[in-house]
Amino acid sequence: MNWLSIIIFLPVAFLVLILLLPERFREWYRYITLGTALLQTGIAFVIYAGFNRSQSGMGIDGYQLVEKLPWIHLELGSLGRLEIDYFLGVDGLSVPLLILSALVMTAAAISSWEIKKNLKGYFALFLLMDAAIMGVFCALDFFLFYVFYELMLLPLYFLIGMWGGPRREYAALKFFLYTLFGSVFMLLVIVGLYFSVKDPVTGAYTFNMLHMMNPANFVDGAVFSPAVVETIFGVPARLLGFAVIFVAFAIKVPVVPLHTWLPDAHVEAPTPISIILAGLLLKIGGYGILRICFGIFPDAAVHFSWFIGMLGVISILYGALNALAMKDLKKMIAYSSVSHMGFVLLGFASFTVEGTSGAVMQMVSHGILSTMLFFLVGVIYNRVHDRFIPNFRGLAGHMPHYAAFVMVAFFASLGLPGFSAFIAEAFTLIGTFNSASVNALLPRWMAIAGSLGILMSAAYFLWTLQRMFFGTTRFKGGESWSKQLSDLRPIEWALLLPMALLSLVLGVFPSLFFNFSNATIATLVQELYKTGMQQLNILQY
Amino acid sequence: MLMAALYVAVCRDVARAIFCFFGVLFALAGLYIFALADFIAVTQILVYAGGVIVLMVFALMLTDKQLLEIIRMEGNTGPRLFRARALPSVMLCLGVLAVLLQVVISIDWTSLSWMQQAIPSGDQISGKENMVENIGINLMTRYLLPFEVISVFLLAALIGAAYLARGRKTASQNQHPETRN
Amino acid sequence: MVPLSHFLIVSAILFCIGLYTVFSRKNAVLVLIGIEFMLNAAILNLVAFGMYDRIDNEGQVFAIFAIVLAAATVAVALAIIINVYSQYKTIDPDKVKDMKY
Amino acid sequence: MLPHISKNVEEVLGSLGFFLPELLLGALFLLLILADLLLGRRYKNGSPIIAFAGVLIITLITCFQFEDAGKVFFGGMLHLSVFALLLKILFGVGMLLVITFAVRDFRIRHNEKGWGDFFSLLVAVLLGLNLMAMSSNLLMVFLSIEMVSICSYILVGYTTRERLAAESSMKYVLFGAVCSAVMLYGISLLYGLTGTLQLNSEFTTRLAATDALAAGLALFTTLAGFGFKLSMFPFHFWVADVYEGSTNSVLAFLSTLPKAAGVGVLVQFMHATYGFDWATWLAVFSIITMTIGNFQALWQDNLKRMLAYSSIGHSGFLLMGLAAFSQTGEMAVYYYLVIYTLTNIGAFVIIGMLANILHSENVNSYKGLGFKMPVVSVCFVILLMSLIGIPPAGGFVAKLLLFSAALEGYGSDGNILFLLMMIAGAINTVVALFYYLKIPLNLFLRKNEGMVIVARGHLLLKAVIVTLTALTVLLGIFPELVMRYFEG
Amino acid sequence: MLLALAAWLLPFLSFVLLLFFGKKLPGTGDWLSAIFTGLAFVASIPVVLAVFGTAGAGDGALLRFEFEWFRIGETIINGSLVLDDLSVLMLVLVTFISLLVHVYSMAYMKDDPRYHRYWPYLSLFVFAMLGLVLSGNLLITYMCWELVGVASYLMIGFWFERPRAALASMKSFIVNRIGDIGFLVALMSLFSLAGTFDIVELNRQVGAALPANDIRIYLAAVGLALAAFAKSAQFPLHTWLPDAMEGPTSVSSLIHAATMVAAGVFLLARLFPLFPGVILDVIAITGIFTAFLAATVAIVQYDIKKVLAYSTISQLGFMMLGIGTGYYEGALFHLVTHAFFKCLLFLGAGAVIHHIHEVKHHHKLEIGEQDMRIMGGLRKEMPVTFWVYTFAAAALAGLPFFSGFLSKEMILLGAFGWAGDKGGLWILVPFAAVLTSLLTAWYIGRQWTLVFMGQFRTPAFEHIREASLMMKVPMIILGALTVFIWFSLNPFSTSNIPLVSALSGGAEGVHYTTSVGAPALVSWGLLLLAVAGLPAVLYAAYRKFSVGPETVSSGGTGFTRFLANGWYLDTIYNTIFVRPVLLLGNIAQMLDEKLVDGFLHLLERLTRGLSKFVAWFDKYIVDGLVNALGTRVRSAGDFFRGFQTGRVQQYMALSVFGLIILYLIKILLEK
Repeated sequence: MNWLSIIIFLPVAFLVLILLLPERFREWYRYITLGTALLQTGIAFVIYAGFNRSQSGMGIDGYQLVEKLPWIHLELGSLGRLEIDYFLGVDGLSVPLLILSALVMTAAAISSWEIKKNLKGYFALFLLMDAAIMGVFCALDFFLFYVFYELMLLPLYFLIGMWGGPRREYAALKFFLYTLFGSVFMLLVIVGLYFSVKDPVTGAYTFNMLHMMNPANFVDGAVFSPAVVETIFGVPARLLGFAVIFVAFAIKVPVVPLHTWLPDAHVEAPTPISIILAGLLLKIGGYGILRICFGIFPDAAVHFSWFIGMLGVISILYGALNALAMKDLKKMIAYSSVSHMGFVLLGFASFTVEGTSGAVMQMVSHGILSTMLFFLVGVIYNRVHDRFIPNFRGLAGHMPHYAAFVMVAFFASLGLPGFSAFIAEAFTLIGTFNSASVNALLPRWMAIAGSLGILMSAAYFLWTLQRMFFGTTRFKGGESWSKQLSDLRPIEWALLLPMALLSLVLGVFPSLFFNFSNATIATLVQELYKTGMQQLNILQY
Repeated sequence: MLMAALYVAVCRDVARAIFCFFGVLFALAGLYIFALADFIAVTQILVYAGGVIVLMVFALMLTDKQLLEIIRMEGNTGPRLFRARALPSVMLCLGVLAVLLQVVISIDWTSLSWMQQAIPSGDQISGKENMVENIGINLMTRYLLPFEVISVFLLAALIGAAYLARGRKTASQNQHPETRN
Repeated sequence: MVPLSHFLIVSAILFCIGLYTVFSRKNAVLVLIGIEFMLNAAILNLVAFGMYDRIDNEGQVFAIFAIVLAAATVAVALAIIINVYSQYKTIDPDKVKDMKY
Repeated sequence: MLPHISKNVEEVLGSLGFFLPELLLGALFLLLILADLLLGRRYKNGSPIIAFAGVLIITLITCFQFEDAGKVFFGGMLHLSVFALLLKILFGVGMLLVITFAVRDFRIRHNEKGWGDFFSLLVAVLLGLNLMAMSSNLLMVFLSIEMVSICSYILVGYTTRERLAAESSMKYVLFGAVCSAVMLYGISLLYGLTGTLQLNSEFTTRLAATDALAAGLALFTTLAGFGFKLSMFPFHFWVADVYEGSTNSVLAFLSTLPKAAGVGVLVQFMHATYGFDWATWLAVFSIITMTIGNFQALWQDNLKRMLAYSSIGHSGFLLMGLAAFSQTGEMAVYYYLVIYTLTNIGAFVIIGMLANILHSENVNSYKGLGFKMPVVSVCFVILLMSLIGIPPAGGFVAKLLLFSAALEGYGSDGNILFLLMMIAGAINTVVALFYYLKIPLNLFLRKNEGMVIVARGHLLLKAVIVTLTALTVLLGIFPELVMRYFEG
Repeated sequence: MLLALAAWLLPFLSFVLLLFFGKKLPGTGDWLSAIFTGLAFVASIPVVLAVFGTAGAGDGALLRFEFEWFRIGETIINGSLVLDDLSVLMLVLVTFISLLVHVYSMAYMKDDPRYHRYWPYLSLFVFAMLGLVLSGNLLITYMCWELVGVASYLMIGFWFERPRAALASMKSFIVNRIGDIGFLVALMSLFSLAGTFDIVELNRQVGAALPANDIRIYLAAVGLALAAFAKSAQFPLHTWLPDAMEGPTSVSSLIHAATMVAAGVFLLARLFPLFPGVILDVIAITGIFTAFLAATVAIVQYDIKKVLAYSTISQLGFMMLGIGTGYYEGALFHLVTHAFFKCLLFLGAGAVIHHIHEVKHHHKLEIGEQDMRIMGGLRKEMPVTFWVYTFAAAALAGLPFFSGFLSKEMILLGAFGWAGDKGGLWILVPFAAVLTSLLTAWYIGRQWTLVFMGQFRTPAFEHIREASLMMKVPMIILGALTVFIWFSLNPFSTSNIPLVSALSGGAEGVHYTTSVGAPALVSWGLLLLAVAGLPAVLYAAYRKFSVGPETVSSGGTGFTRFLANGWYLDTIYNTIFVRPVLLLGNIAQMLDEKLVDGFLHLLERLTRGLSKFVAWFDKYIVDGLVNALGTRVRSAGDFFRGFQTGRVQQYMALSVFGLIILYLIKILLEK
C-alpha cells in the first residue's frame, strides 16, 4: 500500500463517504471533493520530490514505487497459468502526468461550483473517474490498465449526459461509442498479446506490460511473436496489432479523422468535465500511444512512423483551420486542442529524445492551458449562457482582469516564449526536424508544416482576441449582459492565477520537467528505436 | 399406410384426419411387428390408439364438448394437396425428403461395423424367441433410471396438463355466450 | 425378412409428411398430429435398427420411452391448445399472433 | 443372463449414492404436490418455503459431491463431470433466485389458480436440468431435454388467464415439439449408425468410421434439440414471442438455466462426437447467432423482447467458447454462464419489480426513474454494463476469457473462422451498446417531471437485486472465486 | 558582468512590479520604470567601458556568463550572456534611448486613461530587447525576439478601442509571426547541424567549416533572413510598420524607429558567419529595393508619422544593404546613428502632434492632427523642436557634419566595393542606393518644410505652445547626438571611426569583403554628392513646398512660376524629377498597398475560406460517415426483424430451412 495505491483509492474512500452522507449535507460534497483533489496534489508532489531522476530502464528497474500483488491467477488448462497482477509503478513519463492529473482534478473540482443539481450523483461519478484516471497512469499490468481505462467511460457518459448541454444525449452516446469501439478491438489485441508473452520467471502467460515490452519474453510462434512473421489476413500480425491499439488511443487523443466526438463532447459537457476531457483524457491517449503502442510494438511504430507523423501534421493543420472557422468559442478551443495534440503525435513519431520530451511536455502544458481556456469559457458562459464570438465585442474594456487572463492563456497556447507551450512545441519540431538526420524517419518538411500550425494558432487566437475583446464594447444582450458580465471572482482568481504561473514557471525553467523525465525518455526512445529496428529487419525479411 | 398419412396431411375434415391418424398408427404397429418388435407394437397400440384417444376424451370431458367444436372447426380454406400457399412448404418438405432419402439410400447399412459384429455374434433378433422378457429385465436393470425418471416426468406432465385444463372451467363460463353464437 | 432400408425409406417419407402437415395445416391439433408423425418416423427407425440389438434392446426400449414421451407431449400440448382456444376462440396458429417484432 | 442382471442391479444400487441430490429432488417434488394438495389452501406461502428450503439443502449437498466428480454411473447413463457438477450448483443457485423472485412476482402471486403447482414444476425442471447436465446417454439426453421442455411449456403458460401467456405457450410447445421430433430422428439415425446410445469412446470411433454425410445429417438434426434449448440459430425464432408472453419470474428461469443445461449437454455430446469438425460449424453458428440477436435487439423498446434478443446474442458468445473446444473454452463458458445467469436474473427481477410499479415493460416508461429509485437504477446500470462486458463488472472477464479461448483455438489450428468470430464478437459488443444504453439513457438522462411512483419496490426483491449486483462486480474483480474449482 | 545581468533584469523587475501594483503606486509608477531604466543605463556604462576596450583588441575574447538552463537527452542547454562589442553597444544604445523615451513619455502620455498600463509594457519591451541583445543562446534570443513582438503588439494595440489600432496590432504580430516561423526553422536546422544553441559556438563551428552543400545551412540562412525581414520591415514583409503608427508616438519612436526594428539587422550581424554568399546577395538586393521603394512612397505621404515610418523602412533597407554587402560594421554604425536621429524625428513629430492635439481639443477643430497639410510655420512657436528636428533631418538626409553622412557613406562605400568585386550588373545596386539617398533628402526636406516652414495654414496655431521640459530635454540630448563629432573627428572621412573599428575588430576573421575594393574616386564622388547634391535637393524641396499646400496638391503648373522667378530649376526639377517620381511613388504605393497587402489579404481570405470548407467537411463528411454507420446498423436490425412475423409455423419452416441449407453448404464444402 504505497503512495500510488493511496492516490488511486483515496477518491474511492471519499466516494463512499459522499454516498453515505445524507442529502442535507449536500454542500459538503464540494468541499470533500476539493479536499480529495488537494490531498492528491499533495501526494503527487511528495512522489515528485522523492523521485530518483537518474533511474531509468525498460524493465522493472526503470520504475519506482513499484507495487505488485497477485490478483487473478488461473490455471487455464492447456494454456497454462494466466497471471494478472495488481501491478503499479511510475517512471519519469508517468509522474508528470500524475501531477498534472491531480492539478487538473483540483481545477475541475473548483470549477464544479457551477454544478447546481443532483450533487451526490455528480461528485460520486466525479471521484470515481478521478480514481480511474489516476489508475490509468500508474498501472503497469495491461489488464489493470484496461480496467481503469474502461472504468472512466461510464462516469464520463453520465457526467456529460446528465449535466451537459442541450444535445448532451447525442454527445454522450457518440463519445461512448467512439471510445468503446476503439477499446473493444484493443481487447482482442490484448488477448493476443497475453497469449504471446510469458513471464520469464514463472513461465506463465502474463499481462505484465513490462514483460510485453521485452521481445525476449515472446513465445516463439505466438501470434505477436517478433521472432517469426505471423500474418493475419495477409498482414503481419504485429503491424495489425499496433494499428488496432493505435486507433484505440488515437480516438482518445484525438487524431483526425477520428476526432469528431471531441467538439460535440466538449461543447455539450459542463465546464469541469470539459476541463477533464481536454486536460486528461486526451493525455491518456498520448500516454497510451507512447507507453503501450510504441512500447510493445516498437517495430511497427518505426515502420509506421511516417504515417503517424503525417497524421500529426494533418491534425495540426486541420484542427487549426477548423478553429479558425469556429463561431463558438468553446468549439474553437476544442479544435485548437486537436491541433495541439497533433504536436504530441508528431513528436512521438520522430523517435528523437528532443521530439519525445517535447511531446510529453506538450501534453503537460496543454493540460494546464486547456484547463485555463475551458475554465475561461465557462466564466462567461455561466454569466450570460452564451459563448458565441460575434455576440461579444470589446470585453477587454468591460472585464479587464478576465481579458488579461484570456490574453495570457491565448498567448501561452499560441506558443509564446516564456510559457510552457513554446518550449514543448519548439522541441517537438526540433526533434522532428532532427529525425531526418538522426534516424531518417520523418522528412524535414513535416517540421516546417508543423511550424505553420504555430503560425495559424497565432492567427485564430489573435483574431478571436481582436473580435471579442478589442474594439468598442458592445454585447448582444445589451445592458442586462453588461450587468451580468462582472469581472473575475476570487475563486476564479484562485484557479486561474496558479495555472498561469505554473505554465510560466514551466516555460522559464523547463528543467523542472526535462531534467526530471530526461533519463526515462532518453532510455525509452533509444531502446525503442534499437529494438524496433532489429525486429523490423525480421519483419521485412 | 403412407397414403393414409398423406391424406391426413391434406384432407379437409379434421375429424376424418384424426381417424386416418389412428389408421396410420395401427399401420405403424404392423410395421413394428414386421420389424420383429412385437412388444413395441403392443405398446404402440396401447399408448397411442389407447392413450391418445383417452387423452382426447379426457380433454373432451374437461372441456365439455368444446374440443369437438375445435376439431370440427375447419381451417377456413381446407388444404388441397398443391396449393400456392403451401407451395414453399411443399418444396421444403420435398427438399428434406430428398436429403433424407439420399442419405438413407446412399449408405449400405448392413456394412456398418456394429452390424458386422452383430450379425455373426447372434446379436440379431431372429423373431423366434420373444423379446418381452428380455426387455422387461432390461427395463428393470439397465434402464431403471430412465424408467424412474420418466415416471416422475409423467407425473409432472399430468399435473401440468391437469392444472392447465382445470382452470378452464372458470374461464369457460364467461365464454359460453360467445361460443354459442 | 424385410430389408432394413425399406423401413428407413418409409420412415423418411413419413417424417416429411409429418413435416408438411406441421407447416401447412391451419389447425393446431393437426399440427400436433404432424409432430406425432415425425416422432413415429423416428421411432420406426429406432425399432428397425433395434432388430440388430438383441441383448440390450436399446432401440426398442428407446422406442417405448419415446412413445410414452410423445403421449405426454400430446397431453400437455392439447391442454395448452385448449387454453389458447379459450382465449382466442381459434386454434389456427396463424391467427394467434398478437405479438410480432 | 442372470449374472448380467445381478451385475446391473448392484451397479444401480451402487450408483444411488451419487444420485442422492436427484433422488431428493424427486422426493421434494412429490412432497410439494402433497403439500399443495393438503395445506395449499391455508398456508399460501407453504410450498414456496418448502421448495426454497429443499432446493437450498439439495444444492448444499451437491456442493459436497466434488470427490465423486468424474464418476460414470447407472451403466453409463450419467456422467458426473466437474463441469456438470458445477452446472448443477449453478442450477441450484439460479433456482433459488427464481423461487425467491416468483414469490414476489405479481402475476404469479395473484394467479387465480394458486401457485402450488408452479413450485412443484420448478423443482421438476430442476431435476430435469440436473439430468441434462449429467446425462451421457442419448436416451437420457432426450428424456431430460423433454422433461425440461414440457415443464417449461407449462410454466410459460402458467398464467392461464392471459392471452399472451397462452399464445406464447402454444408457440413454445409446437416449436419445441417439432425440434424434439427432429432431434429424435437424428438420434435414431445416430443409433443406426453406431448401434449404441452410450456417449462413450465406442460411439465416437464408430461414428468416425461412418460416412461423413450421414453422420453430418444425424448430428445436425440432433443439434436441433440442443439448439432449441440454447436458442441458437436457426432455432431462435421462438425466443422473442415466448419471452414477451411469459411472466418475469418464468423468464428469469427460461433465459438462463435451460441455456446452461443445453451447454452442458452439448459439451457432453461434443466430447462423444469428437471426430466431427465442431469448431467450424459452431463458429459459423456463433457468428450468425450473435449477429442476429444483437441486430434484432436494436429496435426493441419492449425490454423483455430486447433482453430476449440480447440473450440470443449471448448464446452466440457461449457458442464461441464451445467452438474453441478446449478446457479453456469450458472454463470460459462456465464463467460466462455464471455471470450471465446472475446478471440476467437480476435484470429480470428489476424489470419485474418495475413492471409491478409502472405496469409497463417499455423503455420509454422509465424516463427519469433514476432519480426516483436510485439504488435499483444504479444496480440496473451495473448489470447492463456486465451484459455489455465493461469492467469491472463480471461480463468483461467473461468476454475476455471467451476471446482467449477463441484465440487459443486459432493458435492451435489456424482456422480463420476463429478470428472472424472474435471480430464479430467485438463488433457485436459495440452494437449491443446501442440498445443497452437506451436503458440508462431513459433512467438518468431523460427527465420526466410528471412521474409519480405509487408503490415502492418490495424489500425482498431489492435485497436480491443488490446482492446480485454485488456478486457480479465481486466475481468480476475476483474471478477465482468461481474458476478455482476447475483447477486440478 | 553582474552589472549587465542587473541591467537586463531591472526592467523585468519593474515590469512585474508595475503589472501588479502599477495602479496603486503614486503617479502610477511611471517614475519607477523610468528610474529602473535609468539604473539599467547606468549599470550598462561600466560594462561598455570594460568590454569595448578588451574585445576591441580583436582577440575575439568574450566576456560571457553561463548557467545550465536545462538538459534534454545528452545535450545541455546553457543560458548565457555574451558581452562583446556588438551586444554591449546595443545594450547601451537601447538603455539610453529607452531612458530618454521614458522621460519623454512621462509628459507625452500624461493624460491617458490607461496611463498605468503604459509603463509595464514599456518595461517589458526594454527587458525583452535587452535579452535579445545580450543573450548568448539563440533559443533565448528567439524567446526575447517574440517577447519584443508581444510588447510591440501590446503597444500598437494600446488604444484597443480603436478598431484600426486593434487590426494594426494583430497585423503586426501575425506578419512578425511569419518571420518567427523562419527563425524557428533556422533554429531547428542549426540545432540539427551543430547540436547547440550557443551563438559563439555556432559561429565558430558553422562559420569555420561551412558545409556548403548541406541544405540545412540554406534553410537556416533563409529562415534567419526571413525573420530579420519581418522584424525590421523589409520587402515584402514591411507593410505592418506603417500601420504600426497607430500606437502612441513615443512608442513608435522607441520601438518602431530606434530599437526593435533594428533587431533584424542586429540578428543578421550577430550570426553573420552563417550566411552563404548567395543569401547575402539576396539580402542586399532586398535591402536596396526596399530602401528605394520606401523612399519613393515616403515622398507622397501627408501623414507626418507615415513619412517617418516609410523613411525608417528605407533606412533599414540601407542597413540590410550594408549587411548584404558584407560590410556590416557600416550597417551597425548606421543603426546607431539612425537610432538617434530617427528617434529624435519621432519625438519631434510627437511633440508637434501632441500640441496640435491639445489645440484641436481646445478649439474643437475638425482636423487630422497628423496631417502635414494643416501644419506649417511651426518654427516660430516651437523653436526648440524646430531646431532639433532640423538637425535630425539633416542627419537623415546625410549632410556632412552629421552622423548620418558618415554611416551612409560607409554603407555606400561598402556597396561600391562589393559591386566592384562582383562586377557586372551588380554596379546598379550602389547607384540605386545613391539615388535613394537623394530621394531621402527630398522627402525629409519636404516634410521639414511643410511642417515648420512657410506660414500657418491653420490660424488656430498661433497660440500653440512649445513642448514641456520633460519632452524638450530628451530631444535636445538626441539632437546633440546627431552631430558627427561623437563618432569621428574627421567629418568627411569614414576611415577611422573608433566604434566601427572596434566592431570590425570584434568580429575579425568573419569579414570577407572590405571597402578597400572601393576606388578613391568613388569616395570622392560620394563626398561631392553629399556636399553638393544633397543640399541642392533639400533646397529644391524647400523651394517646392514652402509656398503652401495648394501647390502641393497641384504639382506642376511650373510654367507660370518660371515666368515669376525666372529660375528654370524648379520646372526642370518638376519635369525631370518630381513628376516621374510622384508617379513612381503613386505606383509604388499602389503596388505596396494593392499587391503586397492585397496578397496578404488574399492569403487571409483563402485561409478563411479553406477553413470554412474544412469545417463543412468535418461537419458533413467525416461526422456524416459516423452517423451513417449508425443508421446502417439500425437498418440491418430492421432487416433481421423482418423474420419475426409472429407465425409459429413460419418459424418452424425457417428453422428447418436454415438447418437444411447449412447442411447442404456443409456437403458442398466437403465435396
